[in-house]
Amino acid sequence: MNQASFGIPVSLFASVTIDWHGFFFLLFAAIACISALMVVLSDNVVRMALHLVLSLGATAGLFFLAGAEFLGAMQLMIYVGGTLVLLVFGVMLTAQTQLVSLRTPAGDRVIASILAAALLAVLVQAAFSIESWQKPGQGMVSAPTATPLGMALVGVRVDQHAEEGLLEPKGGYLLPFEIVSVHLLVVLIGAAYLARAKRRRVPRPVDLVASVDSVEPTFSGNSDTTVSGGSE
Amino acid sequence: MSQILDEDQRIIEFDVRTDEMLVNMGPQHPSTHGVLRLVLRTDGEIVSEMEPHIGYLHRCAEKIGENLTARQWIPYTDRMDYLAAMNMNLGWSLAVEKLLRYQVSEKARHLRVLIVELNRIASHLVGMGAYGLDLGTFSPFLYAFREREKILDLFEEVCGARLTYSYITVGGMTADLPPGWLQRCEAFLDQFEPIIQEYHALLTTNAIFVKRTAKIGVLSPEMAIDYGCTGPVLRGSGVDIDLRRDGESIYTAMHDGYAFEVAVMKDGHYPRDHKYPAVPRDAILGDCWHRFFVRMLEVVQSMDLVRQAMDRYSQCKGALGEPLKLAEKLPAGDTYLETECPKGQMGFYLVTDGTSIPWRVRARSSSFSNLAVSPELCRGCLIADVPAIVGSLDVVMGEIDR
Amino acid sequence: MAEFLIETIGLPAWLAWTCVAGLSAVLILNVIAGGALIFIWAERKIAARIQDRLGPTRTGGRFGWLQSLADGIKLLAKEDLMPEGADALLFRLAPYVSFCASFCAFIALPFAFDTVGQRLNVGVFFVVAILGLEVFGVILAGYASASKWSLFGAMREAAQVVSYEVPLGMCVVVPVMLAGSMDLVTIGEKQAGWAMNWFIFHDPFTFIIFWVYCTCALASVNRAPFDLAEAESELVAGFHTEYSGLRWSFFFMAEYGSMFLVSALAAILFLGGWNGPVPVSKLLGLSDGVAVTDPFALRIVGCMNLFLKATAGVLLMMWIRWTLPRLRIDQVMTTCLKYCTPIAAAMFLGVMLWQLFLPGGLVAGSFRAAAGVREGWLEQSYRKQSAEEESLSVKTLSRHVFEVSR
Amino acid sequence: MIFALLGVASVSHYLVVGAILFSCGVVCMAVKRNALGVLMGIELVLNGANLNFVAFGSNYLAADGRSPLGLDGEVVALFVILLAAAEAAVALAITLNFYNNHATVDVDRADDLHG
Repeated sequence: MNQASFGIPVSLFASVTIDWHGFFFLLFAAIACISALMVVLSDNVVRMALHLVLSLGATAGLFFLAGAEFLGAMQLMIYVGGTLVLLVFGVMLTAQTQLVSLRTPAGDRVIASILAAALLAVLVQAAFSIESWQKPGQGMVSAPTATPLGMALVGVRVDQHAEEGLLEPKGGYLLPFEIVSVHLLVVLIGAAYLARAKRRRVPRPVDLVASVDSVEPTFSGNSDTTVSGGSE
Repeated sequence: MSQILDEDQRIIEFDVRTDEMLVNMGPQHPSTHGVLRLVLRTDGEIVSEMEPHIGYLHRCAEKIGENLTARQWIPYTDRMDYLAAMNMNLGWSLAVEKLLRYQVSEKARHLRVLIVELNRIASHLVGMGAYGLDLGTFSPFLYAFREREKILDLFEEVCGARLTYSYITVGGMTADLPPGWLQRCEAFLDQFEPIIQEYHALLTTNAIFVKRTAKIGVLSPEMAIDYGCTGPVLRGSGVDIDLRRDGESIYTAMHDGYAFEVAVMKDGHYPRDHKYPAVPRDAILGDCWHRFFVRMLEVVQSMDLVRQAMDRYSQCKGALGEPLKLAEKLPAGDTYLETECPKGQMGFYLVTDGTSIPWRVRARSSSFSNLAVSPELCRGCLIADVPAIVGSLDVVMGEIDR
Repeated sequence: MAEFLIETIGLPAWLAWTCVAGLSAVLILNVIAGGALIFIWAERKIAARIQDRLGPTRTGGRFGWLQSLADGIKLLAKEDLMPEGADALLFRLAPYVSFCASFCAFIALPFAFDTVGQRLNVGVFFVVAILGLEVFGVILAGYASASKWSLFGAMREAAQVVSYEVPLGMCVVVPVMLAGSMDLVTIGEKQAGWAMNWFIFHDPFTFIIFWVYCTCALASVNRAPFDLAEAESELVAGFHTEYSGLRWSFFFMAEYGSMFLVSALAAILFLGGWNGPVPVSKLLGLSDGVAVTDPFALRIVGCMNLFLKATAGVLLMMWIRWTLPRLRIDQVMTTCLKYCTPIAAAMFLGVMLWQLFLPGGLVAGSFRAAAGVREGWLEQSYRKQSAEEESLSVKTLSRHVFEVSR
Repeated sequence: MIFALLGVASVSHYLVVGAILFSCGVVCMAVKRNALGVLMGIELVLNGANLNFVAFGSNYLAADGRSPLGLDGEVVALFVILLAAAEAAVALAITLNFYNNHATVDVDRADDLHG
């Protein structure tokens, strides 16, 4: 069995080579950009959230493509899983019909899009301004970064800079790591404090009744119903 | 008292300003026991108000009763509490017999106790199984129905029907027991007795079950009496009333010579005439767990009564007696009689004007009063507690709507 | 396989790779779809047996083995209803989101030592992260259905799944710590040999944390007693109240897919993965523990091992479902925050200390102590494994760093 | 052939995607009246920035197979993700608080301090 037996189609396709990295890059980039645009364009909060998730998910895909597997998984877990559920939860709590879509005035939109176009132009210009950035990568499959990342976070650098045998290896990230963890703790407490309840003391009937059980009811047989327990 | 209240008050936190939501639970809802409609006003998961809407199963049974002779109305009583039709038959028959000052034969008396208590077991089995279903476990439901089927088989032998028996009737029974029936009933009881432990294992003592029912829907004794709750609901709150012992003489006379202890918590414990699991620490008197447990105890109690009745019935000499025809006139007057049905005290009231057809017929339904207390119990509970509370009241819509 | 296509058949490389990728995708899809069919049938039979019934008996001849297929055809033919006030796009999208999440997680799940869709360096992390995405479909469904019951279900699901991700993550980290890698394949390979090498038997802490994992996994895939999102006695059917026909069945497939996924993950993380309790292949001389001489047969056996273990996990879930009543939402949260999380944290610390002071696991460690000088098979396999640790493992790295800094 | 287009993924292209995300986020922050929309805009902005860090730090994309940033790119991106999660939690709490007090999430109504 060889190429000839397939006839024309194979010889047609044979001239094509696919750069898979490029293919998936385009795919994820398109999803990310279009979804981001949809976030801007849609008025419904829940749809915005959906598009944001798509955008963030596609960005995670880009991270995977760029060889940052750990970061991609992190993005999926924290952002898409955590933050978005948090957001949707917020949406649910504030889901009144008039709140779900707060329309943006058209004028604002025009001004904002002009500004955004200008910003985008500057950024894109900057992106293509340096020669070496435009060269496609070597496609060198580097060693997985999860372990070096973990090592770096506890203060030991084992990535290439260390390998190069620098006299003074670059410092780790132990201090930033600690700061971030303390920061997260502070945020946890702060968020809990901010969103805390305005406490109202409302007795539940259940509890009212629950308090009664400490008092023995004095019923027996079909005698008259005298009540010695507490009442509301 | 107020100090106790202060300590026991739980703080409900209102994290966010939320809108109240009106939710319709039913009439097409898996856990409303037929066609009950509960309108819940909820704040998130917390139910601030619950209102039962009834009437979806109304069939004008009472009005129909005013156009039929007393015996013709028996099939309509079947359709009230259709899970305990024998008890309904008995209630109406006894009411008419009370009016007529008629006393059934000794043999019929024991047979009535036997049949009615057997039906109480069947009814409580449904109540128990459906309660498991309300709490999200399916298997006990089928275990309960498996045993109920055997009771229904026994009933089918007796009267040909499996749900609407019309077996007990004014003046006696429509037929005597078929030969060999007592042995089969005995065999059923012997086989059923150990199975109750299964139910205790699956539900009564199950940790999750206890968590879901203990301290939920606590009904204080005085509230239970205020709302006219009866039956296991009342006894679950620790009120020691059982019409089989405390009722009118024509009804208590039926149980003369029978030994039974009312299933109610007295001095911190239930009657100790049989093995039963200990009351969990979390449960307090009057909560869903106790209502459920009282039913479980009554199953055992009824089994005991059935055995006693079988003994007495088989020792009875003489005929069962023919039921009354009642084509002739009923004496003018009025009468009211309540009997202890599985769901509670079922009362029948009839006014007669001297013709064979009652002038007024009225049924006092226990489920109706029991359901009436549910808004009180559900205030401030979680949505998941609503089926737990309503299920623990064990209402039958056929009886409420009539 | 792609090489085979390129060299033997003469397909161009991109087409060959596309074919292989498509084939892999179809295979994984079949694991979910076929698995769901089998599990639905199994669930019906098991539920029936537990409840003293027969279950399906006729469809497909005996045992009703075609029942789920018949159900599927029935669902296909059903009217596809959508409530009037529903958000049409989200309503249609939601089941696919759920299903895709469940499906995507299988990408990084190894079925045997080299039978994996895409071997990822951060496999465990990836699977858990994707599993968390499934909740998004549920939330969308609940929101888009324009039904209060659905909304309740979705809110419960959101609260529950987000909370349970915390203890679940902690449980998952323990095998990662023991294996020194987040790669599921590496984690599985570390447990090769006798059953005592499985991480569940590594030390008492891992044994406890396995059960914590089971609880959290049960909760995160919404199975009874944690099936609050679809609590049928309270919320009619929860988030899928308004769904019918094929869309509804997608939720079902996603559910069964995730059930299988968490069970397979449990098998890989704690129960030795594709390694049987007895290293048969090694005893027969087919492999020397890690290197494989007859990959194809071993692959099949490995897959069967894993499928057996995962299926056992799924059956356990079914058993639990048909036995226990449902918890209430506050009790579910209490279970998570008051019990699972602290226990998982404590066990995590325990495993860490154990690793520090008694490395090598309970059995291996005590065996060594008891046997004294005797160099048993266990010892040897343990040594072999540690010798073959990857170059990027922590030990090598730290040694490396040490040398560099010197 | 259309597939010829595909051999493109360089750092610059990642930067362009990042720029688009960033711009969308900026517009989102500026335009949305819904506080949650503003939050989502912030998420987009942070993501655009993150993409840049990852692109610069990726050995895979670097022209000489060795990125100038090394691990730093990824570590910074990691910190950004963590801080974004923290930020989202606080912002959500603020939003909920705002909603408690004003019964709306319209940021234009948050003008209590407006003189």
